[in-house]
Amino acid sequence: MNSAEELKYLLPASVISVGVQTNKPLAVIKKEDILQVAEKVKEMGFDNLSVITGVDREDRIEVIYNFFSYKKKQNLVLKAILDRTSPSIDSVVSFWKVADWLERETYDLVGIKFNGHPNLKRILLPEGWMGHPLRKDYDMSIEQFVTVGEDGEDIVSTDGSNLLRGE
Amino acid sequence: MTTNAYDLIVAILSAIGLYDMILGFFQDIGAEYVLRIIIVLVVIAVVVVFVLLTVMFLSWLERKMFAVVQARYGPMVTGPRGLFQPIADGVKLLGKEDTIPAGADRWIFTLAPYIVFVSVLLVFIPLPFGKSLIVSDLKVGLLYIIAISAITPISILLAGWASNNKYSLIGAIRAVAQDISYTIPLAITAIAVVVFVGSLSMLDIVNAQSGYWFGIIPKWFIFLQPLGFILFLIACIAEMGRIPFDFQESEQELVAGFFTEYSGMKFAMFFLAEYAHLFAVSGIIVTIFLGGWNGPVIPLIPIELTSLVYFIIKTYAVILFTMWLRDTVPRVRIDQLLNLGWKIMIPLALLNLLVAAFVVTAGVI
Amino acid sequence: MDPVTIDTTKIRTTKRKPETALEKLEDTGMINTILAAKDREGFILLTTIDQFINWGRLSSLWPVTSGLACCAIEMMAVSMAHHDIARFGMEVFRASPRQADLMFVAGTVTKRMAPRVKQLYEMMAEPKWVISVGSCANTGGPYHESYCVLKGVDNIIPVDVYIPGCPPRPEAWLYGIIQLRQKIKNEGYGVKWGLNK
Amino acid sequence: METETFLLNVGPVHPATHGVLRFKLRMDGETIRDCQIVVGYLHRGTEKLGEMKTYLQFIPYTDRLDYIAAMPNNYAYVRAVEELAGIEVPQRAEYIRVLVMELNRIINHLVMMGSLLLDLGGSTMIMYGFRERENALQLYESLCGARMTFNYIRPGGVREDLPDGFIPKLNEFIKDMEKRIVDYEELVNGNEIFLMRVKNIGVISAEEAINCGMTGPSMRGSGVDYDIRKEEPYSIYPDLDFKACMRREGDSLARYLVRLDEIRESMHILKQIVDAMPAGKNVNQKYGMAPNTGAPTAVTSYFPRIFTPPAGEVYCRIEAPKGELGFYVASDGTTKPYRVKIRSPSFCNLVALPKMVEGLKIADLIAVFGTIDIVLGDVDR
Repeated sequence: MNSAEELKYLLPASVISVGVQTNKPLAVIKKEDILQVAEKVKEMGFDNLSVITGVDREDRIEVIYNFFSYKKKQNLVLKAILDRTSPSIDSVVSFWKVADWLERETYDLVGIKFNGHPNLKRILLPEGWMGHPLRKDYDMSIEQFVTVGEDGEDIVSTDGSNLLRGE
Repeated sequence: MTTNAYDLIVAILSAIGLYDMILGFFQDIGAEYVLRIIIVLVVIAVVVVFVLLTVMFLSWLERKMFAVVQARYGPMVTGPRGLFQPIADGVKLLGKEDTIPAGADRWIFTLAPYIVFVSVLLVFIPLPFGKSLIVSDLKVGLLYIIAISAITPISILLAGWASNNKYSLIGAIRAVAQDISYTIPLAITAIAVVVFVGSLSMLDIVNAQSGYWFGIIPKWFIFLQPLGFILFLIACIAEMGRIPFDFQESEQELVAGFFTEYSGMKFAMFFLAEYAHLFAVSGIIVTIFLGGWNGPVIPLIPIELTSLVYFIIKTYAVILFTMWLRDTVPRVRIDQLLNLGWKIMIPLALLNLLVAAFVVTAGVI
Repeated sequence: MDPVTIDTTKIRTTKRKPETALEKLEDTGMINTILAAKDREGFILLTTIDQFINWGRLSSLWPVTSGLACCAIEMMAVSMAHHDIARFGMEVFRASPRQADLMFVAGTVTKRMAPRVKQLYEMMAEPKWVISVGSCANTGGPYHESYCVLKGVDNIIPVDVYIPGCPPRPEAWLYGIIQLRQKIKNEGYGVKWGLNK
Repeated sequence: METETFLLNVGPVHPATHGVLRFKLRMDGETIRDCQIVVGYLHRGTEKLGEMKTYLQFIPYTDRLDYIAAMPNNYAYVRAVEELAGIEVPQRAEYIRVLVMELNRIINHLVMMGSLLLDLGGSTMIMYGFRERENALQLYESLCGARMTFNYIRPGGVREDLPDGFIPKLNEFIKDMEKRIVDYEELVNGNEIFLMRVKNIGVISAEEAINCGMTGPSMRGSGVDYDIRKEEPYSIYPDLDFKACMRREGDSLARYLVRLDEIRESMHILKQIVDAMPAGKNVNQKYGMAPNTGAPTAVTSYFPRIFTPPAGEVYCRIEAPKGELGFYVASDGTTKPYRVKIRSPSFCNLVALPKMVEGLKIADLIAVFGTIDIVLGDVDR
């Protein structure tokens, strides 16, 4: 029994299906039960949250968690499916601290809201950036510019005249 | 018998038979004091030019030494082996825009670098470069040097405060904390030497170190007070603010420390002051502990010349040591430095003084 | 207005009244005594001062410590033992832009970094030069299509020398530095006033 | 005593931030009360570019993530693609790949050691580190023509076979390094001031390190005996004899020493590879390039012009010099990846930093930050 099946056995109501992500056990879970699942996963010994990935599948948004257990040397992949218009899922920061930045990054680039995150702000792009670049419908033709305000924080605008050199 | 540079100039002029003529001319117009002023000005000019040339050479030497330790060549293109590099730096810095930050205190900002430089130059007054080669042999020479050195942190604080920059201010506060905690062991160790000599005059200190024990060991205070020498050396390096104690300008923490906002000629002043300070302090270490200008007397060559050579050689030995130190060790932390200063150096310096006083009182030497 | 026909023979023969100081000197014939060598036609005093100041400037280019991306590693490599820009007196990397003369824009200038790069440039004291290093700083390079990369640092600050490469080899850096030295050599007040060519 | 705290902004252009990172520090005099890290000044949109380029075109972009050690980036991405498309790799190619990756590990650790010492004020070590790095780069140059951004590892193998005289030069390099590493120990490890600065600074426990997502040498400095090369072996690592270097103290010194030991281990691995290098093709016939004859004609590539791995997704991770480097690649059966996600070690290692430096002096921030060993290209991507 691999770790995904074990999870399915422990939480039959939360796990929708079990599969593989190219030789790593994968469990598709209900997005409402993420906290419950996270608690169970942590109990199972998965102490390392490797990465959180958000994928825009055009009709839905997938969020994928890759776990690893240093004790058992096992992998586990969780996948939750969110609706595309307002993707949101509960934050797992309380279980894994690294999720703090990983979730912020996913929010920044894919636009998934993590409820209960202590500081859900953009991390790689400046605050105020329009759109989430890794969405498939992100408009690359809009040029956005960043200037620095009095307090040293970034100000985003589509007008680069303050920044660009005049002739 | 000449005692200082003024007398030496008079003696030289007399020897070639010009002095009486010049003196006569000035006596005729009833302005003898003008001649004295002129001679003093000549002495000052010679010292300042000598110091500035040394400073330029030192900045080249440091870069070259740095390069040699790091398996590089260092400056090569500007002049033979890059020897004109300091001149190029000077020309460039002279022509550079002099920025004053918007929130700065303009007067203090402008004043601070000059105070630093002048206070360093003043240290050279009682420093004997050689026999008779001394601007003025003050009776309180050592005290004077310690007192003048204490001006530097004040001007650094001025610079840091006036810059209106947090890095500058932190650097300045560090410099003050460092200087206060290291001037004390510095002074106490110096007193231990004064106990032996019985005088604060630099000339007396040098004269006390002439001669040999058992015919071979020179009577330098480094052999009498090895602990005192080490303490004095560490305290001096800390006072100069060089690695491993360069907190005031530690680049990786505070960008450029107290002179972060300075550019052009004002920055050059700090730059010059740093190397002038290095030279002055090395000279003081040599004078107090390494026998000053004392050395074997060579017949036929005037002692004024040989003593100057001995002094320069010894001073450069100390300078090269501090440069070598800079190349090889990292920087300590500010609280570790203060711990070292207050908890180790000061008790040891007091112990050193106690032993010195005991030895002198008991009349062993 | 009617087109003006120019009688070239007339222009050649007519002697204009001397106006500038240089022309007056030429008129009196004194110019030959104080002119510099023929290949450097100019006012000898200004030429000499210019040459001296430019020599000082080009011999002590202190770069500001600012690496942006990949090229910054090659910037370190250039200043290290093998390539050693210290030979030009350039190893004095100043962390404070006030004391620096030269900025290497070494790496990708992102939209977010662009205002900071501009600010850094503005903080530097005149005279100052900029070398744009690597494809990213020159044009955007491999990241030209990216949504958050500035397409060339010359959009925001004037650039003196461009060094291509991704990242440029240290030899290319050295060549770029030599080009900049050449450029500085031909600057000066004399040039500005039209006295030196 | 109550004192007023003030905000100190370090970066994005600052000598100690190794690039364009920014710390917002709340300072109480010299003591850090709160540290906030602002990243993203080098965000270049690599992941979006991954969706816009074909599988082969994206390999050069991976070079520019961790630009100090680019080979492992190449490898991690290529391996993800290989797993996705089920491409076989010849044994010789795997040996060459591990060879270049371990060489890169040495380079990375040399640069890290040098910049740590530079940040602490000792500027000589970095010169020595870069001197040896330059020798290694010459090896790379003979291999693929590039110094830093190699674009060398390709699906199915490596771009070109080892050139003539590579192995003797490598042996020379290893022999030289063995002597040099003793010098480094003498210069650095025995230095009292260095020990004063890094001992018991920035201590982090094993549990905390794991929870904060630390990986690689930084985590092994805290006493977690875990190395992906050992525990989840890939490539030819199962055949090699090496050990995961580990220290228990969890302070800056431990993290530094782990890296010093790793240089030794990597040299040990290199020696084994040199001895056991098999003959054969350097690339899977279907995907390789025609041997370069030196003629100035275009190089013929056998790589399929339309390369479409089957639809699916894969997360592949390796032990890069800085920690766990993972590539998530999703394919929808077209010529371009549907989604590329990079799990970069530097990004995750930074999460723990604010906790590690709280209550320390500003000078310690640099001592701790230097031993975490990040590269901004890897953090911001």
